[in-house]
Amino acid sequence: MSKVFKLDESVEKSVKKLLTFLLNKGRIRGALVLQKTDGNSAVAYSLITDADALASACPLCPLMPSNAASVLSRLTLQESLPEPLAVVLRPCELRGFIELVKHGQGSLDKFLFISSVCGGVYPLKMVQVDGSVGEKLPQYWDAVKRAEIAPEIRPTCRACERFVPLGADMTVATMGESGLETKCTIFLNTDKAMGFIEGMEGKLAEEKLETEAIQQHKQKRKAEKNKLYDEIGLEKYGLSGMIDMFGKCIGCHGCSQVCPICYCEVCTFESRDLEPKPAEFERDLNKKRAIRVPPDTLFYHLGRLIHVAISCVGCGSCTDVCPVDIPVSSIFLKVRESVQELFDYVPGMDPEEAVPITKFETEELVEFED
Amino acid sequence: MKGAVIQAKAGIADGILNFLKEALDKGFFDALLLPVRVPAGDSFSYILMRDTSLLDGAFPLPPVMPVQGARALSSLTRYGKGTNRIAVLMRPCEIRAAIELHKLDQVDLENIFLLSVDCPGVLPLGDYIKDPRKGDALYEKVLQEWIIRSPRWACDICDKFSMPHSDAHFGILGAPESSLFVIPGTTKGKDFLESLDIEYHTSVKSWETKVQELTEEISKKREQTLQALSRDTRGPERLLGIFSKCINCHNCMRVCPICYCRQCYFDSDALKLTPDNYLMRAQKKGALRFMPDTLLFQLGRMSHMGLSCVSCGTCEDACPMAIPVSRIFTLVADSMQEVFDYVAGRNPQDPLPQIVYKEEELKEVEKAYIETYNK
Amino acid sequence: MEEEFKPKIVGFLCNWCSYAGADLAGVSRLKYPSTILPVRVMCSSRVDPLHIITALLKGADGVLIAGCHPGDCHYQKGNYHTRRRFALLKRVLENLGFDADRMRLSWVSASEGRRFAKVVGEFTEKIKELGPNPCREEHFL
Amino acid sequence: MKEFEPKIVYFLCDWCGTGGCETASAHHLYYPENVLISRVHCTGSLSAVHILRSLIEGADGVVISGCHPGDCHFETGNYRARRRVAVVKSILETLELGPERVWFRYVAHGEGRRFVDTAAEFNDHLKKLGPNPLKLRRDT
Amino acid sequence: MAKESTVLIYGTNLGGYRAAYAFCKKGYKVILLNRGRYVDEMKNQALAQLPLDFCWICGHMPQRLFKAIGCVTDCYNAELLEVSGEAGHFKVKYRTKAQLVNNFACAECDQCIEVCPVRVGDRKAIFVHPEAAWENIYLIDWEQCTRCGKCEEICPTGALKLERSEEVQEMDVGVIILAPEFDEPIEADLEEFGLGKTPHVMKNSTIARKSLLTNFVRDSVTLPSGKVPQSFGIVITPHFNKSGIEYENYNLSVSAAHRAVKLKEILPEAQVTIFLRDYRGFGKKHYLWYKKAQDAGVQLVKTHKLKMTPQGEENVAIEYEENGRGGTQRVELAILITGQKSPALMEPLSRICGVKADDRGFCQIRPFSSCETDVDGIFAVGEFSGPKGNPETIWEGCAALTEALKYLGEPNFQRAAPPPLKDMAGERPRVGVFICSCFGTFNKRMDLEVLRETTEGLPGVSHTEIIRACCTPATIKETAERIKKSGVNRVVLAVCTPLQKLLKYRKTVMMAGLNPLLTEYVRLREDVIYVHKDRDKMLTKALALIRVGIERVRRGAQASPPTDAFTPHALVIGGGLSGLVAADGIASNGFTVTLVEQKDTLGGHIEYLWPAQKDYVWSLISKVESNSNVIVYKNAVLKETAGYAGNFKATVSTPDGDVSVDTGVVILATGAREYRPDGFLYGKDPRIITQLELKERLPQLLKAERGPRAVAMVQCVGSKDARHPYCSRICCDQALENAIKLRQKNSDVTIFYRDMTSYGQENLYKKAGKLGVKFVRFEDHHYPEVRKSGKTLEVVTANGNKQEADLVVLSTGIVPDIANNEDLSFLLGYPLDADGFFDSDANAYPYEEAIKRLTKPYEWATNCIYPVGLAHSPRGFDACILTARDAAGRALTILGKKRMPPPNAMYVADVKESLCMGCGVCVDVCAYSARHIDPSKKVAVVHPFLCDSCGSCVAICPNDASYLTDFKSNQPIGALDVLLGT
Repeated sequence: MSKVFKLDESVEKSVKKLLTFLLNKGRIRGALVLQKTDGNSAVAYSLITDADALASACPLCPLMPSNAASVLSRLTLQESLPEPLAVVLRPCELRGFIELVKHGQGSLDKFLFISSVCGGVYPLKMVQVDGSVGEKLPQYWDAVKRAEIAPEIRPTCRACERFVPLGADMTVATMGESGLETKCTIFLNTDKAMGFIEGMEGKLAEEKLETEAIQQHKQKRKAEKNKLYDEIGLEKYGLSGMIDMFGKCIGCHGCSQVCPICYCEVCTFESRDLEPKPAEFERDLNKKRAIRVPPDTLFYHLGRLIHVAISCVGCGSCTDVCPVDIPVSSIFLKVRESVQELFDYVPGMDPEEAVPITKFETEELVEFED
Repeated sequence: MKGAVIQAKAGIADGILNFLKEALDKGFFDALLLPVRVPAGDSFSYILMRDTSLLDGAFPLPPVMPVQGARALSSLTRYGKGTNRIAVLMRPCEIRAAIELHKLDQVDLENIFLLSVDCPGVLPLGDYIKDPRKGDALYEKVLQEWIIRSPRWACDICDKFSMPHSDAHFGILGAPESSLFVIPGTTKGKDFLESLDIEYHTSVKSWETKVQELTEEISKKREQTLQALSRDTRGPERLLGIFSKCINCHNCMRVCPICYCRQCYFDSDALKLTPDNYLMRAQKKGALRFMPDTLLFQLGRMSHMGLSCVSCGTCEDACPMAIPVSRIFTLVADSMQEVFDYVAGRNPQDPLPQIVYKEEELKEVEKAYIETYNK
Repeated sequence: MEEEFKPKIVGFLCNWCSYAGADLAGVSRLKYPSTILPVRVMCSSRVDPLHIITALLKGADGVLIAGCHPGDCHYQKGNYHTRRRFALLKRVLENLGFDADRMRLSWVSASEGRRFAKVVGEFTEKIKELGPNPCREEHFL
Repeated sequence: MKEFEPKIVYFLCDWCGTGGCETASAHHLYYPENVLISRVHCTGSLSAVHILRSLIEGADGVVISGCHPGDCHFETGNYRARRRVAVVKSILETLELGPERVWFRYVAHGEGRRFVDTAAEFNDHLKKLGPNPLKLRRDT
Repeated sequence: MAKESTVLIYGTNLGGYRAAYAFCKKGYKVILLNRGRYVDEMKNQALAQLPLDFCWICGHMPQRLFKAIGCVTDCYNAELLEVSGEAGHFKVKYRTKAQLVNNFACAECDQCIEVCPVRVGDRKAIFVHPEAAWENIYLIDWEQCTRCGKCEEICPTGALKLERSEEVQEMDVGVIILAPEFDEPIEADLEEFGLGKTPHVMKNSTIARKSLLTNFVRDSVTLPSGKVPQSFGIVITPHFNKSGIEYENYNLSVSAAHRAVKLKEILPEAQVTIFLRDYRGFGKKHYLWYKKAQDAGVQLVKTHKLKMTPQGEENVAIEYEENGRGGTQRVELAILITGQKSPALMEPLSRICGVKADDRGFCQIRPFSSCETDVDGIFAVGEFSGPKGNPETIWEGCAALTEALKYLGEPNFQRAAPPPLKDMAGERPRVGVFICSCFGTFNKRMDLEVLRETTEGLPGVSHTEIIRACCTPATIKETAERIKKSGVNRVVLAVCTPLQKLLKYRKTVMMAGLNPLLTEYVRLREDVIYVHKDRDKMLTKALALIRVGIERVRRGAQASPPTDAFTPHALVIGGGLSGLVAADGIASNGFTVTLVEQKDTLGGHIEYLWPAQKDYVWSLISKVESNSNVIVYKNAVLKETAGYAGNFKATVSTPDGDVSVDTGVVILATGAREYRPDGFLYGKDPRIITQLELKERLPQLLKAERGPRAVAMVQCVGSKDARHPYCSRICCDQALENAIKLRQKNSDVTIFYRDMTSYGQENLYKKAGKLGVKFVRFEDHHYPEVRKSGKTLEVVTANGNKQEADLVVLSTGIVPDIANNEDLSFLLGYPLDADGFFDSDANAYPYEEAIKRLTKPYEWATNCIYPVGLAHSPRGFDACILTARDAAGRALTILGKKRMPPPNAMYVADVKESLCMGCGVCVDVCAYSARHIDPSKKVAVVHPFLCDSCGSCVAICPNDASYLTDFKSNQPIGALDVLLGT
């Protein structure tokens, strides 16, 4: 059983109320939450310092315009926060940030992490048509209430089994919560969280986070995942399959730009060293008689996979931004699961845990030696 | 203007490819660079080929522009010319971008033979990817009846769809039945035709007339469209209504042929600041959007590449949020280039406006001094 | 008549053990197939998985990474890192349906000339079974 | 109601621009306090991005002053600055983001009066224009 | 006995300053005797002479420079009393009187003005000099001053002394350079033009001075009545000065044209007329201003006679006459472009040191020397030796070095090594903010303590403090100690005028062991205290500015000044007069020279010269050829070049194969060609010849019983025409000399001319006139026609005037050797001007000879390639020598240096290789040729010692690859954010 804080308003309103309280009390310098943008139906993360501006915030909106991990890294890359900041983010985003912190790309200091049991998000492309997300919201929350998988959410989310946050200070319960229009349960996972809400109107109680509904939902997700694996059927792919998959890649590298794990200043696949020089082009041309220009499409994707597979949190941003609809994140999902299993590693679980590729055991992986 | 007439019995593509095949066989070039359908059949990719075995899958005018040709050419020649003489078949906007990149030393044209072709435009990439077969069928129609312009915005109002500053141009418009014009544009182009024993003294008046007619028609349309567009985008309200959807993936910049930087200024250290900076800025307005600097990225990118923008529309194709990037950039680029009487890609001899200046110019930029102001 | 397939194998050999092992094999006049193109690296941990992918995509039929035996690394721990990276790479490629058998990690010490010959021999046979690397003919990489 | 006080960034080159400002000071010529000075080595080193940044991050207007044509301490920097300002103004004009909020005026070392006049004149000009709508937006 | 090494410079004309700088750089101590009361008092007059109204020399060149170098002793109110001894061993006696307010010690705190009890009009008895607008010069009105001593009492720095010590000093010096400033005509000299009699006549220099603070605007020409004149007459007075005491400095025509154009700019409707005899804008590109004035609608009246009569309170009548035709114009304002007088100082100086005056009253220079007087070891530079233009004056400054080194001993000055700087790499920024109170005066106008307290809480700040000051030796030391004690590793100094005092501030932080790149100077006084009134708003603004400083230093990174080796060798291309002089100047002062000549003989166009000149060139040739420091390649050309300024690698193709030459500087002395006439029946009749042909034939002609009966000369053949729009400078003098000689043989000589531009040879013009040489003017492009009428030749003007002639002499001009120049231009990457000559600093902007560029502290502006003589522009024999000696002098100041720091110390541009795309836009915009693309890596490379850190390359670079060490991309952005943050 864990400590919970109960509020008598809808989930979204409660979270906003909490943030307003924290801001007004001066416990936080600001709140980083999703906010509606003016003039269209998109949302964006916003660093809100003025409680009035929270009016247009939509903390739990099922969209992920940018991965909060990247946002937080940008914020604390050079220095840690001078004063506390509350962040409302999704489990995968939090895990992503913890991975980034492990790589020295940010600092966890003074953050108050508020996460929620995640029902998944809609594809970003849905925002292209104004208003369509708004229309879908009732059915989304309805599905969450019933611990169902909401229709039309991204395949990555459908197949995500880690929808219960790890490492958040507060967790907003949603999945299977039948009354989420009228009340809200917030799990207080840390002492820090307790300190922050002190004095706020609401009810303290104890409850269990991993409810039956959540367990069942996990099963559903697992089934979805297996379905997805069957759909993409990677293991049968091989070289020609990969070329079929990535052949249409236009080299925009948007997947790497939005990936929370790809933190490099300049991607190695865009670096001077890996740019082929005229002599190399000619050597390859002489050998093969025909080459793709610019070359190294497959190399980029395989290489990036090697670089991020261990830390990939399966947020799905890469698929969202791909202009030619390559299911990048589904491919990554399959591969990273296998890799993370190999090293028995869950990215973003524990900030203290080293990334497997930086350490080793003397007795391990003998099956890879010949 | 004069040119040659070549056979294209089995269609335009076939005519061009046969012609190129012959040139390659005769050894005028060592290799060809042109779009080829990828194995999965759902897109096209530039392929540099030494022999003609892959030529069957080649498309002189593919229905989409997944990679801007100038980018491909830049990848190939950024570090200088190779020993191979390469013929490159590209659309006019790709050629214009290549010329801009040449001015920026990102393309070496010395061993490159630029071939252009009348372009009816392409289909929006996203639409095509969703259903390539439908796209192919649609484009087949576009190619046959030139009057139907592409549904893609940038192409729909492109009035520079014909001969750019290329070495030789394939004229489709106004060409006799089952044939094409080949029009040399430079001495290199003339040498080429001569080496193939092709007489190029036929008048291409019919092509010129057609091109001119169509150019005028489209120019008019372009003007109207841009005016309408301008009404819809002007002012902070409207503009931010459009740009605030941006998620900072920078796809637009990555696919832009002119944005040649390895790392964009807007991804660089310049804008990576300390938390106190972000908090201060948030405090000022009550909130600060994150990722920040979206508008700065857009406007700043305009200021960096607008003078060379060829309005090819690739940026818009790549935008996952369907922001009309290309439209806004075209709008701005047109007026920027007008300030310096410059047309991106018009001529390799025109210097880039940002690296030259005149002592006497732009008087209007200076604010005249009201001498007795304080009195 | 079809020519017999002669595999091309890139061998990343660590300077201290495996390269010396290969030397010893040579000095001892041990016969092993001339399929291997040795690349000397100071330590097997210098081999970036990207190097291996590069070799494979550029058409190498096989890639051999050879270093000191676990515990014997000249740089103390380098080969343990190599093993993890190799495992990572292999797992990734396996998942994508690639012939992960085209790469091999072996420990060969400086005194194991015979082992080196054997590793190369075995690996060559394995590659022969797999046939030529299809990447060699692939234009769309 | 408090009168609107525009926030102005005045970019001065390190030579004539700064000199003009110093001359003004030597003669105790006054100008509005809301004109904030930002020095750059040469107007030619002022990037378009800096002008845009100022307008987005809170300035109601930007003035740029450097050496007169032909007088650039660095030979030709001011000609390049003029082209760059033309570029920025063209962007702002096309998108109607307030091209009139950017002024470019030469000020020489001895021209303290001219510097002060420019500051005051621009201040009044901006008061008439009102606050820069860009700086009020949270979603930039 | 060892020769003395110290150099005495008397006077502060531009040549004197230039010489001082050159000797300093070469390592010699210099005593500078300033006749003025303050630093630039006498130099200030140049303002009046320049057509430019406002900016020059970037304000404080001499002041800043000399203080920085530290090897100049400045003396004020100085007078040279006695000179004895000989070259290399002079003994000089001079009197100096301390300044009332020592400019260098003064903190400019204004307290003296505040306490002064004497009010004089709108100022006090002690006041800031209004005309030296660019600096705070405190002067005391000695007449009104009561000597109450309050100011001296309150002066915190001891800079103010009412009791001034007057000293007579004796010194041993090696050489003496006379550089007194020119004498301006006074009101009495200009009486005939009505100056002083009516407000409708004004001197151009007065307008220039009135234009200070605003530049040239309507106000500058407004009449006392408040009316803005609508008609202007601009008169170049030396042309019409009957008393003949004014001489024309060749800037004057350009000044007039410039003023006219400016008038048209501010008053487009006004009627503007220039009255002049001849247009003499014959500096490089000056001709452009003639056209510009015409295009602007300015009327140009060329006349030989002019009379000005004030018409009551209304206007001035200008009557003019030319060849019997004339008219009258009434103008509301007549602007006088004045020249200069022969120096009054000539007489005392000739008494003191034995220098002689020439027949005009200027100091005489010995033949073929550029500035050496008749007395060994005494040199005269600038307007002291004749009326001249700014480039000449400045060239003479450097030429003096070339000529004087032989009299001097070993260099006797070495710059002190900078204090060691602490290594702060890797430390977290700890910023200290030090706020100057200017000896407590700032407190009165602003609450410094509040400012300090607010600053204390800012991010990154670890120490704040109010300091007394940081601009006097004592306070500099004190502040440095405080910085050290505070333990900070970044410093923001909130002080005053960084532009003037920057070096003091840098010294302060360096004394504290800090790298100047980790410090920032905020101008609390200039940006806040002196210019605002509202105390609250002042605090806000001060805080914003300090925050900018903090933000910038937080992101600063230390760097040490890069240095570069310098090849001590000179390559001279061209073995004509200029090339020989340059090679001789460098080689005889101890450096090796390679001289490359295209032909098989040295000497260039020796055949065109007068006998004495020929002898001089012959002697030069033998001197150069016998000098072991010089390697001469004949029949040789430059084939290839690589490297960059200071370290060129040239390949010279010689008859014996290619030779490679490593050189620090390149001197382009490739000369030019005589124009071969096209038309005028030239070549169709033996009686039609050029001036040079006449010159060759002259001895023969003069020997004959009687000369040709009638000779017609046509000027400007191949000059100032459509194809060659420039003036060739030599043809008028040649024509006049030949005409006089022929006239003395009783020939009738008629000269058809457009403008007689006998610059510096007024006497010839006058003499020819007196002897009865006829002058017939033609206008613009209406050249007279040469016809054959039976056996006789006729010269017919456009309006039908006929002149019979036995001999027609065409005064042909000079044309560049375009093909050769283009080749060299390509090889060296050195630009040509529009006329095909080599471009140079001396013509950077047409309306004036770019004085500030020439006096720029750094030699690098020319990229270590110096075009001289005719390769640079058409000029006469002596002027060719002068440019060559100037180039040699400039080269000598740098050739001796083994390691050169960049001009701006550690403030240089650099490139992040990993990001650079090698697009080359930065190379294109660099005005200093300080960049190139490394072709092997395809990245831009900076030569730090050519870089003047302007930042043009940074702004043009679309990504973040190019940066300045003190202006990294995130510094300005962060700074802007905090500037606007509050």
